[in-house]
Amino acid sequence: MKKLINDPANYVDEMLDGLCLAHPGLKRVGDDRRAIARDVPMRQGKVGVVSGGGSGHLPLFTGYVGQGLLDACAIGNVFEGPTINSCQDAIAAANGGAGVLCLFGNYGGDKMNFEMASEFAAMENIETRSVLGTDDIASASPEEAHKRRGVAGLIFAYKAAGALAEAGGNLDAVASVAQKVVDRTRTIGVALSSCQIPGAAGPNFTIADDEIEFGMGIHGEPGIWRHKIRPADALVDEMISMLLAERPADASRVAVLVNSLGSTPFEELFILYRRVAQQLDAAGLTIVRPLIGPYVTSMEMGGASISLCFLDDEIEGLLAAAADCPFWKVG
Amino acid sequence: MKKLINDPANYVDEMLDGLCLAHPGLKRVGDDRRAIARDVPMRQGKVGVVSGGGSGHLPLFTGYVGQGLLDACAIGNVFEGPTINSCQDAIAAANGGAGVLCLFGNYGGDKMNFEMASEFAAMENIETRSVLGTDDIASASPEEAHKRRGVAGLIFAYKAAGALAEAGGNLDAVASVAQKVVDRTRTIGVALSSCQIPGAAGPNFTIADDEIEFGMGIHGEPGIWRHKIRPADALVDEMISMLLAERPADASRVAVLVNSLGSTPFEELFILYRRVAQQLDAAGLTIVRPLIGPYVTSMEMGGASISLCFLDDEIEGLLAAAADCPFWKVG
Amino acid sequence: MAIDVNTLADAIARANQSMTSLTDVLNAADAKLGDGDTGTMLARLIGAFASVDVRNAPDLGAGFMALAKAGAASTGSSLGTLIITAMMTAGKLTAGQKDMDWSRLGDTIAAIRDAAMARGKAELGAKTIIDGLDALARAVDGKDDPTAIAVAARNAMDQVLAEFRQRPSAMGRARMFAEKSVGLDDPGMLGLAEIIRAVIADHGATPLA
Amino acid sequence: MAIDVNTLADAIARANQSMTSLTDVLNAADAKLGDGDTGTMLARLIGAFASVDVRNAPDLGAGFMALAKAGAASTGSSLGTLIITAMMTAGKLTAGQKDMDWSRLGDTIAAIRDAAMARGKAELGAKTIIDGLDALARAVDGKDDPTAIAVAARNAMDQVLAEFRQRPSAMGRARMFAEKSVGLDDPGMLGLAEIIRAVIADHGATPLA
Ligand SMILES: Nc1ncnc2c1ncn2[C@@H]1O[C@H](COP(=O)(O)OP(=O)(O)O)[C@@H](O)[C@H]1O
Ligand SMILES: Nc1ncnc2c1ncn2[C@@H]1O[C@H](COP(=O)(O)OP(=O)(O)O)[C@@H](O)[C@H]1O
Ligand SMILES: [Mg+2]
Ligand SMILES: [Mg+2]
Ligand SMILES: [Mg+2]
Ligand SMILES: [Mg+2]
Repeated sequence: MKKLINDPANYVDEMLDGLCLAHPGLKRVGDDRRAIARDVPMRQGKVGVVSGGGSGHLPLFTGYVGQGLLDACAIGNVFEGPTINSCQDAIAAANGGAGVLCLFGNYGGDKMNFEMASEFAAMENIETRSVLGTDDIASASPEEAHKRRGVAGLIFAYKAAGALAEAGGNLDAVASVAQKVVDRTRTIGVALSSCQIPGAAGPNFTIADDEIEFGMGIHGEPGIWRHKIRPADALVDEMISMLLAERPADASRVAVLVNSLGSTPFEELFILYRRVAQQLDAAGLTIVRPLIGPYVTSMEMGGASISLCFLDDEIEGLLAAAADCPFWKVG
Repeated sequence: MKKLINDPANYVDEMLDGLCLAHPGLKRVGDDRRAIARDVPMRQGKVGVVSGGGSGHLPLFTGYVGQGLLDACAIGNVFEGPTINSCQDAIAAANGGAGVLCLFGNYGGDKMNFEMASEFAAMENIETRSVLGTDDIASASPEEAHKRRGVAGLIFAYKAAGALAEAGGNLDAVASVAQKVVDRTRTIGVALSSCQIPGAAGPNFTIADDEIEFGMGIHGEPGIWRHKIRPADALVDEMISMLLAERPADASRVAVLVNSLGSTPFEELFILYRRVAQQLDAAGLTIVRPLIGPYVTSMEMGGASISLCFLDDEIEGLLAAAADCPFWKVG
Repeated sequence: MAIDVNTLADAIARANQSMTSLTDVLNAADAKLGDGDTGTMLARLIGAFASVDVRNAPDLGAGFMALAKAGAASTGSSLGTLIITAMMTAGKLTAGQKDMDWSRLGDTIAAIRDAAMARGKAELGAKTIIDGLDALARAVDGKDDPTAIAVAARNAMDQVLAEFRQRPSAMGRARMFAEKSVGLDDPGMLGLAEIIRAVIADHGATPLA
Repeated sequence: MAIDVNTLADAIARANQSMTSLTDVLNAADAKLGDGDTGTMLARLIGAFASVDVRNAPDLGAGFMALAKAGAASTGSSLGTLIITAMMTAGKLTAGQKDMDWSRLGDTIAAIRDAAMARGKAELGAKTIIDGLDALARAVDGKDDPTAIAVAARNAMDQVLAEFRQRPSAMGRARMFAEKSVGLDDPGMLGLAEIIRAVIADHGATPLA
């Protein structure tokens, strides 16, 4: 797999340098500068919202640092969790004296590292809460929803938590709205082709020329089935019916994200979205603020995911609040 | 090449339906609905700005319909020009009684079709001007610049023409600023991997696993050389030096677009941008409003292009004016 | 005897019929250096022509114009637009006329050639459909017998293809690979030749040489 | 004779040396079902340890803490964080102490095992590095002679690897493929075993069975 890169060892640092040069509202912080923070000082009294994760998923994670979204973000090597230190750096950067919410995907390393970083933060009198994205319905049953991986739906939690923090919500309120969004967000993906870690000898996984894997994770974690490719509408129907099987009883409005995993072009996302809109309409759901594009990727992986965030009035209001980061602007 | 599509024969129509469902500010117009227009009525007395081209390049062309950008856009089948009728439909939709600028890429079919559509428009007393994007420096020598293909740099002309039309510029003024932007915009691309037309038996072109083609066009038109892949910085250096060889004497500020042709991820674009910024800085140029992302693609083609728009005060002001379309928001 | 809407409708029906086998041949010719769609595009365009009710057009000029209109809705390719230009040119020349003498065919094709040159900004000798039109116009010029016209047309097409095969392309996509185009037929010119062959097939004419 | 900063520094130097050959072995073990980076990650982490000036640490506890600190800056992987947890646990247990009796090694490893279980939310028996730590703690418990400890440690690691090889993984990435993991070593447990083997190599002990 060809890549437009220099030495793979410098991939993350050069990428972060480019990101901050292009978006002067972001800056690298910490000893090894593996956390991204906003270039404006943290507002005192505002709850901080941070995230973190491996590189290779842009716009996730660091791309969502911005007003009304994340205050800071720790970043690891490609598909590797951020270090404990980077997590600490992000928490420190987001500390405005009112506590910091750590909002990240449910992955072993990330969890441990934010946990340790939070213990260190506590020693410096920074209060933290952790909320984990667990939206990937392919990764565990509804009964074991807490074991699910966090994937594209995490950005709805960023948006809601970021908006409430901006509006002056306290730490518990921000954490609890983030948890509510996580609890009401579901994602399912389908992978068509692999990506490759810079410098690796080969692709992360292989998949036959005429096959797709339903439910595969954003690092190539195994999904639910691998079969011959089907028409887009049939795939969407299967995805939507799985997502709606977990529809909360009170939900009549829904935010939608049709996300490219990397190389799947806008054209195909719109073909998918057309059917998504038809199916949600048939299910009596009203779509609010659809997002279509590469929001959470795995470098050049082919495929797409569909995320539904089942709204209530509070979440809908928070998703509508003004926000501004390099990859997502509202209002 | 796998695609998330239904019947290839319905690719364009389903894509346009999805686009308009996702972005209710856009609507399909014309008998066969192969033109996209804004959902708000054309402001009387405002010059219309239209474009057109084949499908498969989203966000180009139709994605740039919006306030302060295009008023309407004709769209053809994948990598095929729009029909004469679609060009007429776009012109009609953008007619506010003050004339219409047709601003599109320098391709044979598109040129003929807009020319014929303009003749029909003239019969209905709609005055038109045509300005052609000719930014691809790989496609002809500076002496034959008028023969160059139009590629990613076209969006700077959209932005400037759209802003001046919005501000009340007359048809000649809008056409002449569009021409000035075209004259001051240069693009060079590098392709890593092919795309495939939906339904086609194979990819549009082939390229060895370790090779890249420098200067290839967005439909796979031949470039300048095909060699083993090189480090990103070395490629950027070659690209920038070719672009700066045509730097206007008066240019000290420059707008930059580092564009993904499709499957090249954001990470790599930022690695490229880092070097672009270093090199432009070394050349004494100040970067204004860099754009980094998939702005003009060829479906899943791998590779990237760099566009420079050498600014003057007028162009810089127009690029900064408020604009709002599904893929580009300013202000 | 003259050319009227029925002559036109018959010709289109035969051309459309011939596309069943021609589509792949022309795609293959275009795929050598171009994007491989000449056949598909021509099939779509002539299919659109075939669905026009030309026989009931008020006159020949209106018939041609109806074809131009159908074409304008169905193709965005260069070749397609040149063919639409051809229909409009013929339509203007025969506006309001029930029919046209066979003896005027040469002039009409010459006018089409000139209009296509103006539309495509193409020169003679660039190895495009226009060189085919030029050869055709010259071959039928001055003739008024349909069979003699058919024989001359067929021979002219064979000759112009053979003549240009060894020359480089200077227009269209193939111009990028000018040297490689030597030895290959231009897909647009080949399409014109094959369609003419199909249209005049029942005249039973055989090449002179 | 007791464990002091020099014992610690020597052990790290040997572990770091062993990574030259171990990196590929452990990557390969992880690549079977995981993402193939256990070796690379351990090499980076132990390399970071090796660049800490442990010999000049004020005491053993400070030495361990300095390692934890270096680790916290160099890895984001699950296994790495468990190892950092181990260093912090040992650091707390030996805080302010110049050295630690060999007889206390068993308790220290047991404490590390418990801390890692708490940190990783992992149970015993899940086929991870923690089962290796558990076997190790039990094997050296009550012993105070370094050579006897080395022999017991080496045997314990051979046995725990053999015992778990036939069991399915219930933690880490390999849990996704629980059945496929039967017959394979857990890369974390294998890494622990190989590093212990390298660290105690000059004790010349051979397995009992
Ligand atoms: N500007 C032009 N002038 C004359 N003929 C042209 C021109 N452009 C294309 N052609 C003709 O069209 C043919 C290609 O047709 P087609 O494959 O349908 O077009 P495209 O290149 O758009 O795919 C060429 O072989 C040539 O005969
Ligand atoms: N939660 C956990 N509890 C205990 N051990 C774990 C846990 N997660 C991972 N491990 C250990 O780490 C090893 C994998 O290490 P490594 O390859 O570095 O991690 P990653 O899966 O992040 O790439 C596993 O073989 C296992 O022994
Ligand atoms: Mg890993
Ligand atoms: Mg074509
Ligand atoms: Mg063609
Ligand atoms: Mg691993």
